[in-house]
Amino acid sequence: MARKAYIEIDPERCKGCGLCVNVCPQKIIKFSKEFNAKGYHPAQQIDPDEKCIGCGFCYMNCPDTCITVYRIPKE
Amino acid sequence: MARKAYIEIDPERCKGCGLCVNVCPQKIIKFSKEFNAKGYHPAQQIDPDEKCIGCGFCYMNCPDTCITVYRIPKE
Amino acid sequence: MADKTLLKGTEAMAEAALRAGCQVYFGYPITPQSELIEYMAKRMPEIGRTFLQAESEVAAVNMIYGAACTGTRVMTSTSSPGFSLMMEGVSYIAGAVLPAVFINVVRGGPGLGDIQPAQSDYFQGTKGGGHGDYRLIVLSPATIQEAVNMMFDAFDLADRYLNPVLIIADGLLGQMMEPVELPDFLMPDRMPNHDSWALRGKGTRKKHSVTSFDLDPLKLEEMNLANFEKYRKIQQKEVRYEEYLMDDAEVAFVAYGTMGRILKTTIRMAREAGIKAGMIRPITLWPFPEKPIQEAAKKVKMVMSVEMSMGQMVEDVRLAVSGKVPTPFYGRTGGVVPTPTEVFEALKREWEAIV
Amino acid sequence: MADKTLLKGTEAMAEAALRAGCQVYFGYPITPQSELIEYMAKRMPEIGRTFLQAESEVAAVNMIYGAACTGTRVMTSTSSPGFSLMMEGVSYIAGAVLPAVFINVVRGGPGLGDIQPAQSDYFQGTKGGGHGDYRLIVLSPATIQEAVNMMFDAFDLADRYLNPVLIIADGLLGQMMEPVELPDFLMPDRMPNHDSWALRGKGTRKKHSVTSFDLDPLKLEEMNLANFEKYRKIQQKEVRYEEYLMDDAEVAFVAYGTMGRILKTTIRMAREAGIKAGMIRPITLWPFPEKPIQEAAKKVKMVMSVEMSMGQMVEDVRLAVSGKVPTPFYGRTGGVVPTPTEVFEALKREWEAIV
Amino acid sequence: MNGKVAFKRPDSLTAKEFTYCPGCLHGVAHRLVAEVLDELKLTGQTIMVAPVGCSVFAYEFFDVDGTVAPHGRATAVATGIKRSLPDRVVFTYQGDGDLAAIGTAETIHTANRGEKITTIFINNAIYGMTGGQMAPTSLVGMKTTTSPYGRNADSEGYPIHVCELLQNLNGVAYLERVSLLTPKDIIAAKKGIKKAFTAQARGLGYSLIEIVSTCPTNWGLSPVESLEWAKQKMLPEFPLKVFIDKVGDVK
Amino acid sequence: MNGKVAFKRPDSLTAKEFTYCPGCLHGVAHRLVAEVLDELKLTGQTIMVAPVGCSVFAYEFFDVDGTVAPHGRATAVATGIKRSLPDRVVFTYQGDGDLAAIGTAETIHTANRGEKITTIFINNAIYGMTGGQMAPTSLVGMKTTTSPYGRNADSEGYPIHVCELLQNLNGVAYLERVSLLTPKDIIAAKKGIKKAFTAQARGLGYSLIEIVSTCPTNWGLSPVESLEWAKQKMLPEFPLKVFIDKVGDVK
Amino acid sequence: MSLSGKKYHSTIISGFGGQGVMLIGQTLTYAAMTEKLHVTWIPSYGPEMRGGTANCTVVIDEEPIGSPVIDRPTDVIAMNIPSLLKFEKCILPGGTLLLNTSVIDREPTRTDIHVYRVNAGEIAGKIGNDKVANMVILGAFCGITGVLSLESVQHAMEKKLAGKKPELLEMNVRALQAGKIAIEGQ
Amino acid sequence: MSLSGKKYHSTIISGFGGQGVMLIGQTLTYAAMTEKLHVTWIPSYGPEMRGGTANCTVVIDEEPIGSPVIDRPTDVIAMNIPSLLKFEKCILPGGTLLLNTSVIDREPTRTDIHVYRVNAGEIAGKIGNDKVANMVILGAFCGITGVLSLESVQHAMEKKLAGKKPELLEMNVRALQAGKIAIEGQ
Ligand SMILES: Cc1ncc(C[n+]2csc(CCOP(=O)(O)OP(=O)(O)O)c2C)c(N)n1
Ligand SMILES: Cc1ncc(C[n+]2csc(CCOP(=O)(O)OP(=O)(O)O)c2C)c(N)n1
Ligand code: SF4
Ligand code: SF4
Ligand code: SF4
Ligand code: SF4
Ligand code: SF4
Ligand code: SF4
Ligand SMILES: [Mg+2]
Ligand SMILES: [Mg+2]
Repeated sequence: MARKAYIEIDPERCKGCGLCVNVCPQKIIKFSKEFNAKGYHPAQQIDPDEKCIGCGFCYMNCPDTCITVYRIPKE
Repeated sequence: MARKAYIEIDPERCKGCGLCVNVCPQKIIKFSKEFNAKGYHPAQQIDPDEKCIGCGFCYMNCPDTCITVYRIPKE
Repeated sequence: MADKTLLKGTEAMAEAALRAGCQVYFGYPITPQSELIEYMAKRMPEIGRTFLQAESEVAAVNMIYGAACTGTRVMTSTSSPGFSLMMEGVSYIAGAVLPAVFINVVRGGPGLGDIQPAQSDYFQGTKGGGHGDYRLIVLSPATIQEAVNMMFDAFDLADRYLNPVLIIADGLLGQMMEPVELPDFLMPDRMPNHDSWALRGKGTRKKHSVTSFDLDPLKLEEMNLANFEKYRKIQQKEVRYEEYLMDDAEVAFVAYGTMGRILKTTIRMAREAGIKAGMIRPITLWPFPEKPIQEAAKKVKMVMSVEMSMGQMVEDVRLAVSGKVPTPFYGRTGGVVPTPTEVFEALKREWEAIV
Repeated sequence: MADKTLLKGTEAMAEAALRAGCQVYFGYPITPQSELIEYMAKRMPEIGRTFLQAESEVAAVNMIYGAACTGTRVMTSTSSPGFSLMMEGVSYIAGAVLPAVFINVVRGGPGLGDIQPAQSDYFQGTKGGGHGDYRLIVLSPATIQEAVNMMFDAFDLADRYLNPVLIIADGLLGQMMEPVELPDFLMPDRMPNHDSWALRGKGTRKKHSVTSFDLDPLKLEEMNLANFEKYRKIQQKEVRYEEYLMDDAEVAFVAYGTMGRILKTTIRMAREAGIKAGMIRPITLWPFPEKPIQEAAKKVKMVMSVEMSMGQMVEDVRLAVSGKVPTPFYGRTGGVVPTPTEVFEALKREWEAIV
Repeated sequence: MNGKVAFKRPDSLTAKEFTYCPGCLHGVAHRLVAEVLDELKLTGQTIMVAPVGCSVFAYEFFDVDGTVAPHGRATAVATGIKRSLPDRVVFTYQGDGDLAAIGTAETIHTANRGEKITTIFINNAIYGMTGGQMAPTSLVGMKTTTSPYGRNADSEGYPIHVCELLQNLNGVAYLERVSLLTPKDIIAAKKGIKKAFTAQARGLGYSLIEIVSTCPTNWGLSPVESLEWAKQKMLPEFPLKVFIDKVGDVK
Repeated sequence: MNGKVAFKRPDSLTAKEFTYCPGCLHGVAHRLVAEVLDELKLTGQTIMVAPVGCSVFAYEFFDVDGTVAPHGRATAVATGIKRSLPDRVVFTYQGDGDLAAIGTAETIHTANRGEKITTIFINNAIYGMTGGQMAPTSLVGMKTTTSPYGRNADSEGYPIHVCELLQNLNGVAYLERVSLLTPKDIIAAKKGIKKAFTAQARGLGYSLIEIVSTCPTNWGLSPVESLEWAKQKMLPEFPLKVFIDKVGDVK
Repeated sequence: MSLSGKKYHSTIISGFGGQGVMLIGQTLTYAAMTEKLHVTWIPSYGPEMRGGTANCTVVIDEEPIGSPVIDRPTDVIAMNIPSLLKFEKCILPGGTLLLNTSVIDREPTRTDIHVYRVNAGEIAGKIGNDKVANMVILGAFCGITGVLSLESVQHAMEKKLAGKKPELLEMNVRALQAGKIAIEGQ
Repeated sequence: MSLSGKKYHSTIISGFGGQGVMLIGQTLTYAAMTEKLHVTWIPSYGPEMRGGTANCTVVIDEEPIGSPVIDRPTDVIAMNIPSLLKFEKCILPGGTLLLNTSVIDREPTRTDIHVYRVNAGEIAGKIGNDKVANMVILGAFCGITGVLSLESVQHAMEKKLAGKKPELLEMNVRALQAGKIAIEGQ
């Protein structure tokens, strides 16, 4: 199964609120172990199984506009 | 037919607004020709035919609480 | 004399404001200012200007704030209790460095007071009835003609310095009629250009922001210092006053607005009685004509303040005189207008005390 | 030292107000005063007093007016923009000759400003930010202990003179903690008796009326004159100030509240550097301690005012000094608190200029 | 003649003559309130708050303790009184400019808090005292000194319906719009006022009686014409109705 | 990777990072408004009025001309702007303390005038900025720093329902209560916001979108718990609903 | 008070609300303006005036006017008894008091002033309209003081009543003239 | 600055929001009060502090305290790098700088002050709770300055934490002591 979609999270903007983690239907967003400059553990997408469906829920729920969602066009 | 009721109008309090004149169902209130100290023609009851029924409409409508209504008890 | 018309003071000020380019007016009725708002209600639609009766003075002053943000010539008028309600908004407008014109047709206070002419809002206007370090430019006319001309000055000052301007009048000036010459309508090209900061939608330029705050006190201090630098310039350049028979004066009256006008009669009485009285009549209450009073204090024997209040401007007079000569005060309060005669009597008493 | 507790200034003032007999409190949240209203919200129900958060400062001041009409000990607290909104109501309360206590925890202004400590509402408090001829009794504490004791004084003065009393504090005093001794709760028999005028339902007596107006200016003038007669008494009897190292002083600082406290450190620095500095710290801002400053002006070489503002109280200092000695001013604005060191530097400059 | 008094000035009014214009219904409203105070025997324990408006002197006309609030703030003042003395009866008497323009926030929040006070609200669709300016309740098209071309709904909005606005607030215990245009209306108005004070006396919450009234002077009509105009123009806009009644039957 | 952008920060936001607490939905509301401005191509002609409240800096976050109104007066300020420049788009962004406590009169009268502006109203049932005091929309029993024993309906009243209050006013063109608690809600909210701005652009009158939001910091809950609490407690009190829609279908 | 003393008149016009005292004052003021004199008009105002006594003050001078408020007027026009009682005592010695005797049935007490009497109501009644009594008084006042020509007063009145019915205008003109005639010989 | 110079300390305690700097300051203040010293505590405040650096100032003196706001403190406790950068330069010559080296990985530049270093995070970790790092620092500070006895500080801490779990209390006490030990010999 080819990757359908993926997201980018701006780690410096992220405040680690976890709303994206909570809302992702595929449960593929996790907190990083690292701290960002603000002192938060930013969220990051961990999607080895290419489960992201590009639904945008994470984007919609993120209060700090950290997330960009990409969809990979079918060839 | 015996007099049933009558009213007293305080001529000095009266501002000649005419609301009592207007509302009396028996049409027995008229303006006096005289001026009172305020410069108004006060209302007065002219009831030679003893038509006053003591309904109190004049009292109710008078904005300046000039009117007292009396009812004559049946013997 | 050129062609004159007969107008009530309130109406004359309203018409003059329109001729001075006032585009938008917001206000709330209150005696003895209501004829002004009523005039605006009738006249502004006729000439394509915008009139709106606000739901309160608090709303009105904030509508002023909004309109001023767009760089539009805007004004309001009210009377004492209404101006008190505007204090927060006035402080915001001053803090946000915005141009706007206010008229306070002062009435007897405090509280509900009465609706007779008074001058007991001097402190509120000149010292800042609102919170924080700011100043209003405060003007006060003595005649309707002066009031008419002052409307042009007021809008110009507001636009030049980006600062609220307050005109303090009173019920006497407001209710009075006298012949007055109305200047022509201001041409649009004489109108201010506030393109560099006004909020009008950013279009293709960078966005503009207008605020009255900075949570960093050092930055807020910078804003305040810039404002006070501006105030210093205003103090240097914009002091306005009238000297009346001061050349040979031994007593200098200081009085403003209607009181300054009434005093001219007193001064004639005094001179007939052999007391060489003159007057310095502040036209700008802020900036206060400190220097001319200082100069006068070097020549006269006494500087006497007369106000329709318990004594407010007299503090500025005393600050200027700084102990050089006696500075007696005469005033009436609560909407009582001193008559020329009673002031003359007061002058005689004070004069006898020092000669 | 007796038993002390550690409290924030805002909380200490709140607790002290309750012990001083405050029965009813109305207020609206605003930084840096919110801890006071929050303390009241928690504490008043515990001891059977009445707390209500108003929908705005305008509503709050009018609730105060209502409660004061009943002769109940009532207070509110706010910070600068909120106090501006109260100006109409304050003028009414003063005009209606009613007792009430206000606290303004002043923050940087004008406008929204910031939430840091400031003293730029001095004019508003002392000269009358509202309209009309009236005065507030204005107190300003320098330490939390003084603030605590002052609450008792404030209610007493309000009740004795039937006049609103304003306590001007600032965020520094409000947010600071220091050990403080709390006086006991006031006994009910120490409470004022306002039976002769208060509105409590007429029962079998004649009706009472409380108003702030008379449409006849001569009668309104009488009301004002009676108030000013009262003010004269207050000026005679109720001036409070602290003198600090004034005995041998060559320089008199004048500063109030937190600034007065900070200056004590500056003064120690100055004395270590050989400049004999002292201070007159006004505790009542109105009535202003004019006489002690006049007396000082006879002995010292300079009277220097320091404020957390662009210079407001300095006008009262200059009125008192009346040109006798130089009256320099040092201030910071917008919520910046001058440090002891910078004031010391300023002192040195001014001192060198005159010696 | 030896009649028995059937109707006479209520005791809760002082002897002072009203300062209202001839035919102004403020006076009728006063009388009704006073009658209710008499009947409920509340006079001695009542405190009233007069507004700024034509009825600024109302505190002199009622034989109760009273004060005058700043324009629009009567219910805030009343709240201050009631919270200080919860067992007293407190009422405000307010015009439409006072209550529904500058005093809007105080009106809504007092009602919402269910403040145990009563408001007598005189809706004459105009600012009477200051000389006939537009009120929030002025009718669309109505000419006033500040709407000289007639109130324009598009730029000045529609008349505010105070009862309709307040009817969603839980704190309100009694809410009715009445008028004083006919004897029947007057009798109904009195009943409403009595219920409103009863609601307060029983601690049920806030009560308000809106009274559709007249302003002959600023409407430019005679007192009698004013009644007619009010019937024709005001009543369709401000229909008479009980909006909230948590009181039930009152003797 | 070479995906195509499906969702990204709207252009009508500046680069500035939001100053809100982690998980605060103010940020989501901002993004939706910015997306709508982008889509309706209104950015260049829009002027915004920020309130005093947590969103005091909103004027910095939107890439439009803007100012900050005194606490509660945003719609009055917006009125001043709109009347001066009738062809611009003006919106206010206000919290519940700002709009429904101190600003009640301005809110009602702006709506009643049918002022052609749009209000984004964030209802988080608390005063966020000043540290968690009781708001007019705080729930009965809710503990806040000024209702430490829980809001008491009898003395402090019931939560104010802004939409229910405004729905009787003729001047309102679009009025809806939405939430941001689930992706579905967020999509619906955006649709509402778009209609609100469309109402303005078409000159239909006043539009207001009430957004049921959260305040994790002052509710003392985590961001995710806050969503849950809002669903459980806020939505029953503040049901989502279109109250007025004079706009019709919008593409 | 005028230093020159030439054409100076400070006049208080006082009466019941409905007697048209404001119009008398404004007409006078307008006429003075057309004669290029300095002039101020100021009313008493306020709701407490409702139904009570209203008055206004007109000051006419050849020089710029100091005080528009006058405690010692040169002339008083009293249209009713309260006005007479209130203002008689203020008139400057040698000044003028004009009484509307159709309402005032008592006599002034001062002897150091000139008193004129006009039964304005009666004269107006003869002209056919009670309401023009105020113009009768104004005509009389012009005749007494001579400060303004009847022509400019008439012109001013026409301005003020512009738009009113021609009959009414004509009656007002007749009232003015009748007033002037009425005081001739007093 | 104390004229007597006896027991005078003006201390700025600064760090991230969550590091408990306010509690350090208040505990110190409380302890000073119980030792009958004059003392003031003042926080920096305001929403702009949210998530950023917070600090408070404690002034302890045997005499009444003048300024509670201090621009030249005798001591600084820096819990993070921004605090070090901001406050190092203010310390009075001869004053004290206490560094939390579990967060601060850089060195101060001043040579005219006494610098102490404590790895509070590590020590707290050993005690079993990262959160007691602030008490480690407080213990160290008491050891350095000797202005207050460890007993009164401990008592103050117990007051402040009244109602908390006994284990927690006990850990805090151990942290205090460990902090004091940590700077011995520095
Ligand atoms: C703060 C303030 N603003 C304005 C006024 C002026 N004012 C007095 S009464 C009034 C309106 C009165 O209208 P309404 O409330 O309808 O009462 P009515 O006279 O019609 O009975 C106004 C605007 C005032 N006294 N105070
Ligand atoms: C006149 C005035 N009163 C009070 C304040 C203090 N204040 C600032 S924001 C605010 C309330 C904020 O609550 P809300 O409007 O609900 O916005 P939120 O912070 O919850 O988003 C208050 C009371 C102020 N700035 N000005
Ligand atoms: S786009 Fe959808 S599936 Fe992909 S990470 Fe975001 S929420 Fe999860
Ligand atoms: S929703 Fe945004 S801010 Fe919150 S954790 Fe996810 S990316 Fe970070
Ligand atoms: S009581 Fe009735 S019938 Fe008698 S006068 Fe009055 S209205 Fe007329
Ligand atoms: S209603 Fe009253 S005031 Fe009016 S005319 Fe009749 S008695 Fe006189
Ligand atoms: S102005 Fe109108 S409301 Fe006021 S008293 Fe006269 S008629 Fe009544
Ligand atoms: S305090 Fe509440 S509303 Fe304000 S930013 Fe934080 S979470 Fe959001
Ligand atoms: Mg009305
Ligand atoms: Mg909120």
